[in-house]
Amino acid sequence: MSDWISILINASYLLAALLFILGLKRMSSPRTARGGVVWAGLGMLLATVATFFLPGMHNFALIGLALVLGGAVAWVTGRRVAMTSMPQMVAIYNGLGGGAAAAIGAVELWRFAGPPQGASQLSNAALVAVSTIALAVLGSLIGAVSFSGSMIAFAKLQGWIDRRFVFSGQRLINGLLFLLLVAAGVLLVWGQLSPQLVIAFFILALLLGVMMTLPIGGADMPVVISLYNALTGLAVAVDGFVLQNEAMIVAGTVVGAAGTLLTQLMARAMNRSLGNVLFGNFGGGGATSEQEIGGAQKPIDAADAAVMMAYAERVVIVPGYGLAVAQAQHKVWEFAQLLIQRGVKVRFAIHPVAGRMPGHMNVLLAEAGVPYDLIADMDDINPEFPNTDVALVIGANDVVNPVAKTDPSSPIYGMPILDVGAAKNIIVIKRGRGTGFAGIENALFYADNTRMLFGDGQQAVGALVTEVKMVDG
Amino acid sequence: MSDWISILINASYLLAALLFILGLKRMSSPRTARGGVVWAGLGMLLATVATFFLPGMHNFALIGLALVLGGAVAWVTGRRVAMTSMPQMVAIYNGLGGGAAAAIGAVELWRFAGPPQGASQLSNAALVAVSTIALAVLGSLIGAVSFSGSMIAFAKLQGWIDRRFVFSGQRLINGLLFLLLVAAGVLLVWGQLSPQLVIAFFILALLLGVMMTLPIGGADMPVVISLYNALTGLAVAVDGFVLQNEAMIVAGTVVGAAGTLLTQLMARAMNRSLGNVLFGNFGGGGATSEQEIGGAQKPIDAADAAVMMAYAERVVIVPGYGLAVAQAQHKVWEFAQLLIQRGVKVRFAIHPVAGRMPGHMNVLLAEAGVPYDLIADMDDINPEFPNTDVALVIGANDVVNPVAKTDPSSPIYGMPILDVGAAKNIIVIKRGRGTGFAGIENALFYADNTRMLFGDGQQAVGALVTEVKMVDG
Amino acid sequence: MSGFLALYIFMLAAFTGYEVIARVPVILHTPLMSGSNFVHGIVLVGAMVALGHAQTPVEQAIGFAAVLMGAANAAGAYVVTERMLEMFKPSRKPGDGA
Amino acid sequence: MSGFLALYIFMLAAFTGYEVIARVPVILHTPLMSGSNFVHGIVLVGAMVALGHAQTPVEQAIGFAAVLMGAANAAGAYVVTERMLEMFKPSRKPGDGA
Ligand SMILES: NC(=O)c1ccc[n+]([C@@H]2O[C@H](COP(=O)([O-])OP(=O)(O)OC[C@H]3O[C@@H](n4cnc5c(N)ncnc54)[C@H](OP(=O)(O)O)[C@@H]3O)[C@@H](O)[C@H]2O)c1
Ligand SMILES: NC(=O)c1ccc[n+]([C@@H]2O[C@H](COP(=O)([O-])OP(=O)(O)OC[C@H]3O[C@@H](n4cnc5c(N)ncnc54)[C@H](OP(=O)(O)O)[C@@H]3O)[C@@H](O)[C@H]2O)c1
Repeated sequence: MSDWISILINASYLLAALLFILGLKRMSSPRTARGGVVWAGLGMLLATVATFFLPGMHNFALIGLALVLGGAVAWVTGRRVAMTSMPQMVAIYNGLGGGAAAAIGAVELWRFAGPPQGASQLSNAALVAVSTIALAVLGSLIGAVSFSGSMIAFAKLQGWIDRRFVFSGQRLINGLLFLLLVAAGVLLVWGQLSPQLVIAFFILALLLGVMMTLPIGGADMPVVISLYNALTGLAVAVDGFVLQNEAMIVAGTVVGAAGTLLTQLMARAMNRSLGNVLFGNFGGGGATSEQEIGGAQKPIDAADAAVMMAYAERVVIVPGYGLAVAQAQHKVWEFAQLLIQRGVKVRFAIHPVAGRMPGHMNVLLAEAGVPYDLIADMDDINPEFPNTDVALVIGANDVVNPVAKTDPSSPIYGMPILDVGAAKNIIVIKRGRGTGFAGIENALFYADNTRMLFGDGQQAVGALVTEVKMVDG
Repeated sequence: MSDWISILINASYLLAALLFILGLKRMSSPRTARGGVVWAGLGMLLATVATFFLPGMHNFALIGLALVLGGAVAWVTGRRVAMTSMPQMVAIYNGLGGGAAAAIGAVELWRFAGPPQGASQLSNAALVAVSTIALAVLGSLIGAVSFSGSMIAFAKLQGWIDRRFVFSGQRLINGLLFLLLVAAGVLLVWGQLSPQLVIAFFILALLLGVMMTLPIGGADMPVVISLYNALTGLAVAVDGFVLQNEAMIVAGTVVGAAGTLLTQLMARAMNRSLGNVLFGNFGGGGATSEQEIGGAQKPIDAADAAVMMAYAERVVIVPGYGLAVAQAQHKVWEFAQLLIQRGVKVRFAIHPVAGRMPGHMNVLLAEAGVPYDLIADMDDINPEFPNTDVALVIGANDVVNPVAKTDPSSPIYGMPILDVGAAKNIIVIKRGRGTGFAGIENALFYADNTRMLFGDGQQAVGALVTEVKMVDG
Repeated sequence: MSGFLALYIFMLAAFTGYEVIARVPVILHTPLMSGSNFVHGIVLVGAMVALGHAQTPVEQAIGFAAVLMGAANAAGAYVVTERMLEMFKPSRKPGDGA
Repeated sequence: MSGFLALYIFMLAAFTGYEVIARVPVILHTPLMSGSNFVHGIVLVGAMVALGHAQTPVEQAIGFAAVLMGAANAAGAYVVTERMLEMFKPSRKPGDGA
């Protein structure tokens, strides 16, 4: 293996690390985000190709086969899956990354645990530094937990597991499991490196990931996935130290740190603490703290609603989870365009936790082609509601619930909300009297200036489109 | 030297690097800035103490003497110097750092160039890697340029050199100087490592720093100092590679990068490009593009001005370079407090380039004790001028000159300005009809709603204080 | 690599990762999560090394699984991220609606 | 230290330095310049090493100058930065003036 090949390989890894960092940087700003993933992708390509030229590599056929197989299946699945299933896809790919990290650790541990190779009389374990074994154990542990935890998260989001799985003494059992794992890890590092123990260690680690994730509600999954994402990054970095591969160390650590921050940001945007998500109770179950609300919901029909908006000066559209369920984003944009053509000033107001994942609404609206300068976030739009003629709420509930400001006993108390009530008129599209994620009543729907347009989101907006077209004949 | 001592030393360096980064991070936010320098200081202490315990160190008496001497003189000078001289102090300490970096390179080069030591028959140069010599040359070059350049910057700010030093063919000569330096550097790296050449190399490098800085106007010095600051950081990092000291590498590189960004930010805040600062013409000289302005300046006396403000609802104070010259910051704050006690809403409006260094006005007002929520920056205050009863301009000129918006031929055209003219009344304190840094007339002073309160800033504001106290008897 | 150098790299990479995304707006949370998910797909490189040096059949089997999963991580996360970000088209300045 | 490790550290430290101060407001430009001026006072450590290993009188003389200048850089920049930042007192919320 000549010297300049090794320089080229190392340079490729360095460049890949640089491209990853620049890619992430670009991905964190809307204007450059699309290019970001391409940069990172180039880095990945470079690093992968370079790896084939590393000295002392064997099993090229196997590598190529696994590469093509794994890559092709994931690529096709990723292309095909519906936009609304994105969170679970992130979960599954992240889990696979964790699995790969665990498997790398497993290969190393297995080798260390195996019979002496070559002429040496010493066991393999005696030939490697304690720190290397410790790192391999750590990488395996984190990777395996991330693997099984992500798989459970996937199953929950996919609807395969639809209840939280809680029983008394759960924390105690998880604690014991963790202690057992630590004990097994310590034994592995200090001398007892046998194949049996390695297997037991991995089983325990996989179990821990499952047990940790089962009690968490489906709606908290985005935060949990982000956490496992950070953990996988960490596992990759640790494996990088074992294999002395700087690109892995840098990329893994960067993801570990960025992922940790992102997890905190996500939890904060949902007004939850991370501890609350992992060990709390609220979430997914639906705490019902029903209250009596005076007045009645006043219905409106599509024709009246359409006329009201067609002649309004300013309309703000507030999309929520129901819009995503009804897949009404394209219809809504069609409707908004009709209004804009009539000279109405239309904006979309997005609450940070509208929908079921951070950025959920933005992604859907973007998919439908809504330009992002029509999209306003909460802080920008709230002062403008008093000047708004009609606020059109489509399948949103919790994020416009004034109880968050008024009732300290409410589960969403303290969460900032969209100030829809300040608009001159409010039209709410939903199917019936169903509550939202937090399972509580909403006084807004009973307000004097609110009219309910009952129906599935897609159909109701479709009706609005038809009616608006008829306004001028 | 036992193993754990070396671990302790390395851990100290690592911790120092961490503290430097955290310190810089804190220093870049107003609320945490004060703590930031303490963190960095602890890191420095730790690193310095640890260095005494490095293996193979000699000359402890000399080290201690130089440490105490250099440290004590700089400490006392830094404590005593007037707040207005801060920029030149930064220049001089930065220059000394560059000098230290150059001297480190010199020691190494001198050793490589010297006669064989010990039993070896080879010259010393033959024993070190080419890359090490190259790095030592690079570190010396950057350090020496930063040293002599900073010293010139110091002399300019201190007023010892008060003209720009420009002659025709200057760029050509500087270019030749640079080529000579590169040639000498290449010779040093490839084999011709003689003491004579080392000396010549340093003389050339010092000369380049001088020649580069002489033509730049005094008013651009903050940007230039920031640039030399980044260069010193780079030199330190390069020396760190030569000495294999990670703390130097990390701290130096961090400063190099942060300093480069800071230089750009500073230049941008002054509405200049870096190239313009280094090779441009405007700056310090005072381009005079006098224009005829209709009307006359209408004077006002202190008593009338005081009454006007005492009964105003909103007053915005706009400080400028003249305030710094007159050292009027304490008096101004005294005056503002009197108004506030009377129920007047007072704010200070700071233009990014008011004064002669970025943040100049903020530093002065902070020194006088003005709480920083009374201080508004340009973008925040500009929309409020129409609701302002009195705008009190103290020793500011260019930053309130409307010509920046109207006359494309003006040297400050395009610079965003404080919209003082929109206020109901404007009172301007200045000594006479002197122009500001850009040397141009200001139509604001001739406007119908502007009154001139002529006098030295300190005295004029003092008179205002007296008069306001008399308003209610 | 000496232990201390490793720690320096770890520390600096952590700062870099943290600071580089510190200003991400809420709307990019999910795409960025997916994007960083893609970046740790570099685990593929480690998996290739592990399989490339595997000797016994057991090692080969685990190594094969590692490459399979690593490749799926990288390829899948790339596609998904790209699809999400594709939707953040630069605005067409409708003007009349803003 | 291998050349590539050096490059990794250089790259990561550069990113860190750049990103860590990227959000500095204009009012802190000058104090931050002074603060980073202090941080490169770490050159003192290098100067001490150079003098500590100096053998000939010339080397000792240059080394002595290096430590002298390095110490002045560190001590002076610390004092100056501290004095500047001391003035950024947390607001006393005057309330009636804002
Ligand atoms: N964004 C995140 O990251 C995230 C993550 C986890 C949890 N959450 C939580 O999710 C909630 C989001 O609030 P949100 O206001 O967007 O939604 P929401 O409070 O869950 O309300 C959704 C509403 O949409 C209606 N709906 C459902 N299907 C519909 C359809 N096909 N057509 C029309 N309407 C339909 C439902 O009423 P009907 O049944 O009467 O139609 C329901 O009241 C918050 O509580 C937030 O904390 C958010
Ligand atoms: N901030 C930076 O980083 C920086 C750096 C370099 C250059 N600059 C440049 O400096 C200028 C700053 O603008 P500026 O409005 O603050 O200042 P300026 O335009 O320089 O005007 C200062 C005014 O203060 C008056 N003055 C001088 N001494 C005085 C005293 N003792 N008492 C009262 N008044 C006095 C002068 O008029 P009289 O002579 O009539 O009194 C003069 O018109 C800009 O052009 C900017 O580009 C800024």
